[in-house]
Amino acid sequence: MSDPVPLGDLVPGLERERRLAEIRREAERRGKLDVVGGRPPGAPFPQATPETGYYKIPLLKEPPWKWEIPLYFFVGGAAGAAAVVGAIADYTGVDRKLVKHARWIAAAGSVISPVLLVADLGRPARFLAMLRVFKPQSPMSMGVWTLVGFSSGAAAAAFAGFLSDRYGPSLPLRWLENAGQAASLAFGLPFSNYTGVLIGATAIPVWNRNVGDLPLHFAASGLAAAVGMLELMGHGKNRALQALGLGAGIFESWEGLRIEGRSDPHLDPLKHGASGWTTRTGGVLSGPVPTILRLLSALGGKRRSASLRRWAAWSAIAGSLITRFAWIRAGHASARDWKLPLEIRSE
Amino acid sequence: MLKDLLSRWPLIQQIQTGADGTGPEAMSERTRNLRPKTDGAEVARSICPYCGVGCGQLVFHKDGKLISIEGDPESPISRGHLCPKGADTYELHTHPGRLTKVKYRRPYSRHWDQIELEQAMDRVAERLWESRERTFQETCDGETLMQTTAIAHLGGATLDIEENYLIRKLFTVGLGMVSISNQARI
Amino acid sequence: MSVTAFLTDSTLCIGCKACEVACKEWNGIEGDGLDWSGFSYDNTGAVGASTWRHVKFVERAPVPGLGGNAGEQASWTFSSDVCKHCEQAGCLEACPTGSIVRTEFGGVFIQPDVCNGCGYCVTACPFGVVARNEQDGRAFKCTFCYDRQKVGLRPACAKACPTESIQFGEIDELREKARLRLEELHRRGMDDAAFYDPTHTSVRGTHAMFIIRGDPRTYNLPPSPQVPTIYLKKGWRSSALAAGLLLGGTLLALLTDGRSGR
Amino acid sequence: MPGLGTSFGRGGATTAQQDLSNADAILIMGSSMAENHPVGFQWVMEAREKGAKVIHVDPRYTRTSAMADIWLPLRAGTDILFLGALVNYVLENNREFREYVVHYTNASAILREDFRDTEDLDGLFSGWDAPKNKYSPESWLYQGAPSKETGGEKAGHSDVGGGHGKDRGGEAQDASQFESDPTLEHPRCVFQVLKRHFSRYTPEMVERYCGVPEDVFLKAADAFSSASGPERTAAICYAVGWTQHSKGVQIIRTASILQLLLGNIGRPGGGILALRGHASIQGSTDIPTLYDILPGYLPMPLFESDSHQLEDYIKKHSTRTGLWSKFDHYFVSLMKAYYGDGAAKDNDWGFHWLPRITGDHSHFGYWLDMADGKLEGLFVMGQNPAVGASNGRLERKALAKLKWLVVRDMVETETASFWYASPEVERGELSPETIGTEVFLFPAAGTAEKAGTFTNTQRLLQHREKAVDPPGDARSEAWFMYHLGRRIKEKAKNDARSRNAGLRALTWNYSVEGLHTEPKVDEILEEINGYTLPGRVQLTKIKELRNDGSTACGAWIYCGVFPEPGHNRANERNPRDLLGHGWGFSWPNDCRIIYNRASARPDGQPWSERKKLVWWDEEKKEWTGLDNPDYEKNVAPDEPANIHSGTGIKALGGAKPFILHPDGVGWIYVASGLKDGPLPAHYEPLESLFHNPLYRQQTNPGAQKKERPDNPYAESPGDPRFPYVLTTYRLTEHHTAGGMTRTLSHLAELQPELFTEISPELAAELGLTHGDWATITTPRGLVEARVMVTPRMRPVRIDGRVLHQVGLPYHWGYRGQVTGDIVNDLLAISEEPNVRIMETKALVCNLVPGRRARGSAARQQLDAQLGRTA
Repeated sequence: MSDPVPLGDLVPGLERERRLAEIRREAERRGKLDVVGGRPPGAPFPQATPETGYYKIPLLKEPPWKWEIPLYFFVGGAAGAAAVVGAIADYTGVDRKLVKHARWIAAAGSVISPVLLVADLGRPARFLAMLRVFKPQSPMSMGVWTLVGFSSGAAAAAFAGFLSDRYGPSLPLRWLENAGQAASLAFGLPFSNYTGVLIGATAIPVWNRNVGDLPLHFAASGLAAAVGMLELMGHGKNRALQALGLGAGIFESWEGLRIEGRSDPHLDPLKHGASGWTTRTGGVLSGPVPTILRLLSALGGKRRSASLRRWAAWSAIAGSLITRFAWIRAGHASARDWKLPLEIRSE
Repeated sequence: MLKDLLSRWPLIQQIQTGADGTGPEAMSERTRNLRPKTDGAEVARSICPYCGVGCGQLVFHKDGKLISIEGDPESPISRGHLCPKGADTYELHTHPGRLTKVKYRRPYSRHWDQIELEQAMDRVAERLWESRERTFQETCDGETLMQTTAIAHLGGATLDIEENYLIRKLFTVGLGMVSISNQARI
Repeated sequence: MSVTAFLTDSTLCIGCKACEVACKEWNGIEGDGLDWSGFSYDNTGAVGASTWRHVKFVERAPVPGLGGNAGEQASWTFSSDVCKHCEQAGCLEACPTGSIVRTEFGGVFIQPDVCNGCGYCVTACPFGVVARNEQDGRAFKCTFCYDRQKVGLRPACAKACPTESIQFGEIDELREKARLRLEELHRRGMDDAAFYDPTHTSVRGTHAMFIIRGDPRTYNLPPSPQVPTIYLKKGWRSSALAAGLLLGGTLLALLTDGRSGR
Repeated sequence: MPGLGTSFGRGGATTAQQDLSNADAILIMGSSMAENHPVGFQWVMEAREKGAKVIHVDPRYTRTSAMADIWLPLRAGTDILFLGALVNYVLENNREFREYVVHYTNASAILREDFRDTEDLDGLFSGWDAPKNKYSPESWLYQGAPSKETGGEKAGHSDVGGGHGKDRGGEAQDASQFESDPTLEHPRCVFQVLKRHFSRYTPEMVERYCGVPEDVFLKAADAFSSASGPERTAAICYAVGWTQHSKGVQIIRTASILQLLLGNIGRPGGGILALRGHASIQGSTDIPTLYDILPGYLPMPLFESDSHQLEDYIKKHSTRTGLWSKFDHYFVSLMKAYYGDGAAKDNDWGFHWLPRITGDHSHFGYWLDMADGKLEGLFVMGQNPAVGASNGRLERKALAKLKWLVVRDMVETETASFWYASPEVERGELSPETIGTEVFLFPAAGTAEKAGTFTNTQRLLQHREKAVDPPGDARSEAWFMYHLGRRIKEKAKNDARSRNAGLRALTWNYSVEGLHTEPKVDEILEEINGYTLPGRVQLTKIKELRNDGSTACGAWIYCGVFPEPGHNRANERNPRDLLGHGWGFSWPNDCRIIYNRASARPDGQPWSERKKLVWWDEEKKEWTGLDNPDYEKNVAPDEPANIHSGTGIKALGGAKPFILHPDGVGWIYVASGLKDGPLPAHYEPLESLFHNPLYRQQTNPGAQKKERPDNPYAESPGDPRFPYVLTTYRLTEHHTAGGMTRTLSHLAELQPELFTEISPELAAELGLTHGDWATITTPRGLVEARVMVTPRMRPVRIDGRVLHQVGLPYHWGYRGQVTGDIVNDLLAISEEPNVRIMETKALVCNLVPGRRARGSAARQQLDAQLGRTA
């Protein structure tokens, strides 16, 4: 028997043994190696644990929607609110022109909305598939039927109004106009805010955490946009619109404060990162900016007042639009979160 | 006709039955008539071509086309199960990268040519015969040798025993090729 | 027609991925990318539009003398994930076209000829299962091999599974089987063995149940998944309030001050 | 498989996969069964669920370890030390199954006085002929057995020849008159020699040199060895993790010794299961495409020693007792199958037409000749040596020296495209303009597109039906061979030269069918099964073979698979029981567990009710039971053996289960038939970091390194340039060289890239980052791989030193949907002495962060690696 020959330099001492044990403990504990040795530290390796979930791969899938859907949210919100304003204006007999313009916004919305949905789906036939069933438990199904009702009503009212203007009133036209207007009011009310339920009743945490606020928020946002549009269409001096715009702006400001004030980690996408900044931009443009501008306009002179209201209108419209995109972006960020859907506490 | 159309409209059925649109009332014609793709296919009983476990496979085919390959539940070894490789046998046979023509590369050429199968067979027979003519040794120092070591063969462990039998019979016993080997050296 | 389910037992799973391939072969799904993830031996990441079965690999540092079947420590566990086919399914409730239906076997099935690609089901799934195909936009997920079940065949994944880690059968029988299995595993010293079947939440149980070792979050299984329809009530209440406020506010504004703008 | 062949008599798995479910303990070593034989592994799982202990020994923690009860990390290449320690543990603790050992093994045989063990000669057995570099093994024989010196009619050994002939159970040995001691007390009896031989293989040594902690070893040793005795059995599964070593055969031998001592062969839940990596590996050794054997393990005649008379050849290879006493029947019948009417008694049945082998014509043997420009043509069928073979650079460069190359495969493999796509072309070592090789690439049929038969890992012949025609010009190998043969026969027809006499006589009249004129494979299998002449009645069992030319049989061991026309037993599909009787045909004689006479006590009754398999039916006077008896059906257990003077199979009497051995017992000690010793001894791998802790002899003395400039080695032991141990392996998601998996989307996506598995410790030491690249180098080559840092790899502590082991799966190449560097470029061409297999499971390497160089710079990097300047 021969004695094993040691291999000189290659044989480590106890110290190296200890270091290896240290490295292993570190690796097991953190899934990462920061031990400082003669060489640069490295070699973190991903782990699946109750603290990291499954390699930090997000549990949820991101919403698959592109730009069409948030734009649709915006258009639908504005159109629905406009229809309401138009109908009430008609019933209260306030201002024929306001009624007409509001109807036009509603009618434009009733055309653009399905076009956006078809663009999102890819083919017109795919839109028709939505009419196969009626599902109260699906906000999207409810929304589609609302859209159908709203679009028919708003389009009929606008069309009948257009014909009476052109060829003179007649009973059937009158009847069509009234029915259309009634429908656009009835459907316009939910249509302006159902998209809040739509995204609220999903598995995306940032959305479902706000399901109680979202319809109100979206309704206010839609109203603000509708008011802004009407103001820009020549109703810049209408004080009712000013009041409605002010109301929406105040609500939006309050909504913004509410979000900022809560420390729920589920709301992080609304506060941090790109989606957070988008949300804040939309919030500022929807809430404080138009509110302050409107208040200032009430104080200032005539010309200055008109200009301030125009700015307020633009701000509200832009805020409303950005807000919808912000919520969708926040939904993406929330779905990418590997922690909260798994009920892992943020550090 | 209209009635027929309407009766197929799930919404009408919903109204008639009070269903919520998540059950049979919402099923399409295709769904109602759904059948597995192997329905009506012929079955050949086969064995997995990958490892040595020897799992049974059922090869479903219709009109000369493969439909699906899955495990044979009657196999006492595999009991219908397959591993990922065995489960992918259908793709093995049908993937677009499969060769279907003879590729031929002339000496010093930079590219493949395509030649006809019969022509390729003739040429291979020719090369084999010529090389054997050149290198065959009947005897060495007066002793029987009957071999050529200059032509070799490699492969066999994924071939059938009948094919291996022919390889050994023609190459070694007929032509005297002794350099014959495959993966199964142990 | 019996109500069926999967019981996927990770203490029997050898991580071979036969289920993934058998599923793709049967359903004619293309491969979905050739990226090396570095997440143990898992290179497909999660179930999605083109991966309906997916095997997860959970590594821990092994100790000499203890194999993975030792009760003391789970060291490398594998678990084949799939659509949960919830008893109360978010996607099914959300689908506006009636494309998603519940079959006579209790599974949740997306009818590809009906699906219009609205994508709402994607956001409605609390397990992140449903996904939209990038090419044609339609949503896809495990079909529970509805076509096979219709003629009495087992789903392709369960059939292929070499070690019968994926079991398929009548749901109540499987629940009972799982209970006995869990007792057996605990008896063997696997105190961390657990049964995942969220009956206690609004999902009300699933048709794809799992036996795992350790915390479900390790396997990306949410401890208490909720079907999003639970938010409807609150949402519609808010919607009604919003409508009321809109109506009332508009009425008030126009009645009091509508004319003065002119 | 001479390891199993010499120990038990047949070179095949002794049991069926399903039978693993009967085991009480299963040792999986040299295999990651769950990864590479997942469907077979269900039977291990079934046993485990029934309470069997599953023990996995592997340098890496694999998917198999994850299913095992006990995992033992091992330094790659120390398997014999580990198994030897298990043998020692059994002997030290009297755990052997004494009655089995006394009656069914050669433990009692007494060795010659001049035998010297490795303990005496520091790592060599007596008879080492240093100048010739091989053993002269006369002294290994039993005391009293005839030998050259004693003027025995037949010497115990031939000097040359390959190893696969030994699959048939050792060389023909005259078993007459050897001495034995049934008390096992004689100091020179095998049992006592074995005790001394393994006495230094202790748990302490295992801890110190295998890296397995002593308590862990003892836990496994107790679990395994307690599954022994009348009521319990244990099985062993292995694969190429044992065979691909410079001492692979002896590793399997050690396992065989262990199983014989524990009485686990021929019994339900026992046995040794060799897990084969290809669909018909077993089939391609039974019906060999190997240079040194003919079908049924009949040895190829050797130049000079077998050049003369058929009589001498037959005498040399047959035995007086046991199944090999009928060697002439098997051989003459084979000649009749080959040459038909051309084979007659007066031309020695065509014996003189058969080629003689003159040396090492194995893959590596002829490939090195190819590299030296000595070959003209090569056929490659369904294999991909450009990726799958050791030292790929040498392999591929050798292809460029051929005049012509024929490749048959379902896809364009790396082997077919070496001339324009290989790394050598990238590195500028080769270019198409300078390669004169004419390449034919034929499209091959898939398994669903042709009928045929595979022999699986458990010796089971299973027939496949044809489903559809192959696409385009794709054809089966049967078609190719048949039509090539037709053309060749045509050329020979009018060529009267004596060299073509055999070719002219060769029977080649198979009928054809179908669109593509495919030969009828059933006719080929009928010929393999055998028939009478001239009546052509199918044979039904081996006993019907004759030596007078009245039977033809293509492979005697397969006789019975096609007992009558239209009745292909390989295509039977009605399994009746766990062992699968009624499904396929298991050679020999449809026995599912071979040597199953050992499942009964010497008196013919089962050892226990729980472990019964085959027993003697006193009323019917025949062997009966749950399997077909692997024994003479009507020889009663009390029939006395007459080994010393009897002849034929009857001479073994009624209680000698290993009927291929002339003495009818299992061989703990292999007196003849192995080139590297009668007992296994631990040697270090050819490339190792350590000195052999047991003997001065460092490596297996018989192993051939084939060292040459294009096949260089690291200095051994302890080359400072290569401080880590490298081990290569397969993944579940791919198949060998990848031609059948990297081309498929569903599999390529599951393991898309080559990676190397290393421990967190090694990563920290080298500054390697998970997911980054590393370059692994050996003296032969360098490959780059993604780094997978995993706690499943752990350093072992060897002799006070921390040893890192590096894992590399080897499936990637330069074609297919996913590509990567070729790991086999790192390996050396080396040859184990018995079967000439290469060492792939234990070598040394270095690892550096970062990717390898590209283009001609890669060549410089490679040359620098080889210690040369570019």
